[in-house]
Amino acid sequence: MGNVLVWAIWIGAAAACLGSGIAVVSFANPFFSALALIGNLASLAVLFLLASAEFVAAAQVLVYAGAVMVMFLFVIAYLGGRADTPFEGGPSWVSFGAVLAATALLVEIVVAIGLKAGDLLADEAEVGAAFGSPAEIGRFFLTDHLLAFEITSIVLLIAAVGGVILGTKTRAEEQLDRLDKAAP
Amino acid sequence: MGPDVTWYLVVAALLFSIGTLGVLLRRSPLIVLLSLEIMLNSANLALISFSRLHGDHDGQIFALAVMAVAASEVVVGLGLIVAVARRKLVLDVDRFRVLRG
Amino acid sequence: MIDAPKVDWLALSPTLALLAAAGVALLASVIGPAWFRRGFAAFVTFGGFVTAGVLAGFLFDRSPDAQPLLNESMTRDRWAALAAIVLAGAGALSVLVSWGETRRDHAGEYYALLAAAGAGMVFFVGASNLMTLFLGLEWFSLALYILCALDTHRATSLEAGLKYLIVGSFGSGILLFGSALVYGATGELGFAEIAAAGVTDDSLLLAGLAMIVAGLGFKASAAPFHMWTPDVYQGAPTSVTAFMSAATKVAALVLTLRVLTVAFPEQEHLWTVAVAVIAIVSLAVGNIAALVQRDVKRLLAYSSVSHAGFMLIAVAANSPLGGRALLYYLIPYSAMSIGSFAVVAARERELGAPVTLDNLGGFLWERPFLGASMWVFLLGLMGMPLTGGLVGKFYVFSAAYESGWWWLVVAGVIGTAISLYYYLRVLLAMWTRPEPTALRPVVAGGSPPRDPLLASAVFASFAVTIGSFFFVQPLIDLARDAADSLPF
Amino acid sequence: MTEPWWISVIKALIIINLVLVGFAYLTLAERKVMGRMQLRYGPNRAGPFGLLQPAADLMKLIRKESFFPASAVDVLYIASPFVAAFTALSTFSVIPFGPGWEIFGYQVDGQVVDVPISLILIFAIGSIGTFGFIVAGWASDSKFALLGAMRTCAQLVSYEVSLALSVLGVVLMAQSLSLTEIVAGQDGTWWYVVPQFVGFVVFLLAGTAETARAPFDLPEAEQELVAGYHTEYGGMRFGLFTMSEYINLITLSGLAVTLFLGGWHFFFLDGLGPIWFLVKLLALLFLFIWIRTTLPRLRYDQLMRFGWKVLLPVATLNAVVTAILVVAL
Repeated sequence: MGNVLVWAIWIGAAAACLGSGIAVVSFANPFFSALALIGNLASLAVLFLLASAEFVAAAQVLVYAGAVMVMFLFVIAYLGGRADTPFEGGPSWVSFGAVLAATALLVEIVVAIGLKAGDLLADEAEVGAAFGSPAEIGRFFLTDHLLAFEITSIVLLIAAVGGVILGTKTRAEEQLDRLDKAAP
Repeated sequence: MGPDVTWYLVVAALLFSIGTLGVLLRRSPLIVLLSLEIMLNSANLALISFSRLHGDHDGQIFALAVMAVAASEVVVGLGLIVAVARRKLVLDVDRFRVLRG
Repeated sequence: MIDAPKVDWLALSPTLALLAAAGVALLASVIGPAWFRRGFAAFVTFGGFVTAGVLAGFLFDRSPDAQPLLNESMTRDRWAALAAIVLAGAGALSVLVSWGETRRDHAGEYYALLAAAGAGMVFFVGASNLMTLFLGLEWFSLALYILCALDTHRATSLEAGLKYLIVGSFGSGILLFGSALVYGATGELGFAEIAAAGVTDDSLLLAGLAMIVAGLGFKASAAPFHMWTPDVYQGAPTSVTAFMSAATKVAALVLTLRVLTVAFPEQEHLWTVAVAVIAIVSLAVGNIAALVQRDVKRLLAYSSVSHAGFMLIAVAANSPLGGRALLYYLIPYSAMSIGSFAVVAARERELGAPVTLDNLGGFLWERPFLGASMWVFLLGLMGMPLTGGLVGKFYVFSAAYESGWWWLVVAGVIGTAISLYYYLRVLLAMWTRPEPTALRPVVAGGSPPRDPLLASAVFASFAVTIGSFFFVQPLIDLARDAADSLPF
Repeated sequence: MTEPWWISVIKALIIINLVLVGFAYLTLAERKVMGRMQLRYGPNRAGPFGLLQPAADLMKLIRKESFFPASAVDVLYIASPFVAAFTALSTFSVIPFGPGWEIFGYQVDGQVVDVPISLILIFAIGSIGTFGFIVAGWASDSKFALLGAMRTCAQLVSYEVSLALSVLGVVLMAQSLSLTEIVAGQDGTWWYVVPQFVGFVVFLLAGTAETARAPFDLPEAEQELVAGYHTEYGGMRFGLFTMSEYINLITLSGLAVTLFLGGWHFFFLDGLGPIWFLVKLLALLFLFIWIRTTLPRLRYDQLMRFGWKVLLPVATLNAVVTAILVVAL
């Protein structure tokens, strides 16, 4: 059972991951894009699980699905129709350049991986059952990567402060609104 | 045994370029933010598959930190978008034309 | 039980001082009474920057040998310490410049975020593994995104914030994927460990290296990753622009040289060429685009792109002399850049409108001190004698020449020649009095109040710009000690 | 010895059906108890003591016409009740209800699946379930539904933080994220409700808000918002939403029993594991019904203020103090 099943799940998750990724960038309505991103994140979580990162997978669902995407959907619903913008009109040189840049990037990375595939990538390290468990991750966060852990919390704090600052209406804005109302 | 790391990396690279395209092509700042999330997530996938390859935890730790950073970026980005919408400006990255030259 | 890792508090102390200042300022701006917030926050933040500078000086003195801390999360060395001193100085000057900005809302939070951004940068210059590099970058970038958009009633400010966020996050996404590839190729995150892994011509590693250079290029606003720079510099509150233009550049360039020399010494033949190309493109784009600008903030933004080019020449030299030149050049550059934006801020507050070449007429005669200082700053940016700008450019060029990059020297000289034109336009605009008929209407309430703090910031920048010319030797000695801690 | 996979499947089927029956009779019990507390009888016509009332309700809901608004987004409108119901049902699978037995030589575990990070799993799946509500409100294309959905959104996000923090104390004491180990940690000693009383109270309050029950039922305050996010839903689709809400309540109570009340353990007759689990579960459910009948609904700003300014600091403090004590002792 094992081998075929793992491959089947992997192919399913990878296909879902790429498909929903394409869906995110091609939907006209941000709400649908956000929903597609949830699918993307969930299928990525499955891939993480298959790469024996169980805690990261769970955190992925918890952080992204539980907090980030809820926030996204909230803002999109709050903005209502204003959030919709049509897809790019005709092909401009900017979009041409973008496609070119992305393709070049892709080719570069795939070639790099392809060249590499022969020697190093084939032999995976042996890992124990505890690999990727919350206990192990926690231990590293408190020893080797203590600074990274602390900085993460600072980054989150700054973001929270920023969210509050940008979210509140200032007096200067109210004044502008009053001027707008007074003008015919 | 499942697929080896190369396959994970191919998926990560494809996903990264999808995200890049989204950032470069789309005009709605909301979708640009979503595409940025895809970029960061593809990097996470690469980190985690490499972490599996080398059998050490650094990649996974990095991925967790990236998740927190991505969430922070979203908070600030959404805050900005809400502030822009509150000022009744058009939500279109290309039509931000006040600043040009 | 987990054994607590040993933490070198002295190495962290400049960062912690600024973080503490940010925390106190933030708390005060939430709890304190309204009249008390702005002044207290500004005072605490200024104190935080000064303390951080002093602590960094102490650190410089105490760490002659580089030593990695906390499993190579960061490095304690003179390179980081000297950069931290420059950053702290830039931050302190920015606080002085910001004081005159009459912001009614979020005044306290403004200073708290400024201190937080400073803390992030001070940490960032010492980062020595790819994870702390990325996190430090995001730390100060996020604070800067918010600062840029702080004037939520101005469309341009919001626009600047959103653009900076999108482009900046795009850049850090590229940096992140590059880090992932490097990690994949070597299995290590620490800079020194990456070099020690002994992977040389590996395609994954090279792809990762390219992406890391590109990602850092976004932060240093080097062309072709500069497209956000003019818009953001113009739209952001001017005091924030002053801080950004100086401090972000210091942090990004100092760390670029560190990561390239420490982590990728084997790939030297590749990245020096890449950096040299980026430097030339920056020089070309920055100088040529600046020719047509009429908005002074935009003009200075393009000038900062071209200066990124100059400093990248020093990075491309990849020699002790190059490192010395980079750190030395950053000192007068920070002062000139903050000083010129401070003068622009003063003029802006006077006019209540964006400063262009047109409404700068006669500024030298109206405000002799600010006008003359602006002249000095612009002459310094040109690289004229009696300013540190000349010495900086000289050192950069000699470093490039020493490493055999004679065509970089040629490009730099041509760039300088082009730049004379647009700097001279500003100088001339300030000199020429406006036509008597075109007298501006008098602003209601008479002339604006004097801003002694801004004036003192301008004076300090002035002193550094001139002083760095006359006291070259001690500064160069400091820079040499700092550059010695990098393995060239 | 590990359990064969087909036993897991059979067990899953049994548990799902038990939970569904539990849901059905929970609605009846709620109406009966509320009736008694309000000096009424409650439903008593269908069958003896109204015991067939859930069946009658089910027939009614199934036979109703499944209409939907013309402007609704079809796919999302139809899919979201299923998402809500599916996630609600699946979370119960990791809650341990017994010690595990050996039947006819086969190992049968005391829960459907045992994963080492089951606690995180519950939160993760629960957070996906939120999308059912939000998407339903958005897809209905109706003012009330959208407002209800956005209230749900804000409320769930706000209270989820406190909920997760309140659990942290227990995790620190048990030093595990596995629910089976947390239950094992309470065997023969104090239940965690005693040292973690603050955490327990916060958990119940935040849990009430998470399941949007009175007095925190703002998302579907009928006086203000008709019925919240499911205003435009009728028939069995509405039924699925109601079902997921009640099942979430059951799961939450089950989680509270597992984390704080010793799980299936009791001071005597420990062999009757599932029975004790059920008794505790019913007691908690009764408590929730009791709260609903007696307390008036909060105002929306009060709700948010309470969540962020009272519950969150208390939960944080509790977690920090517990961490210090665990390390110090």
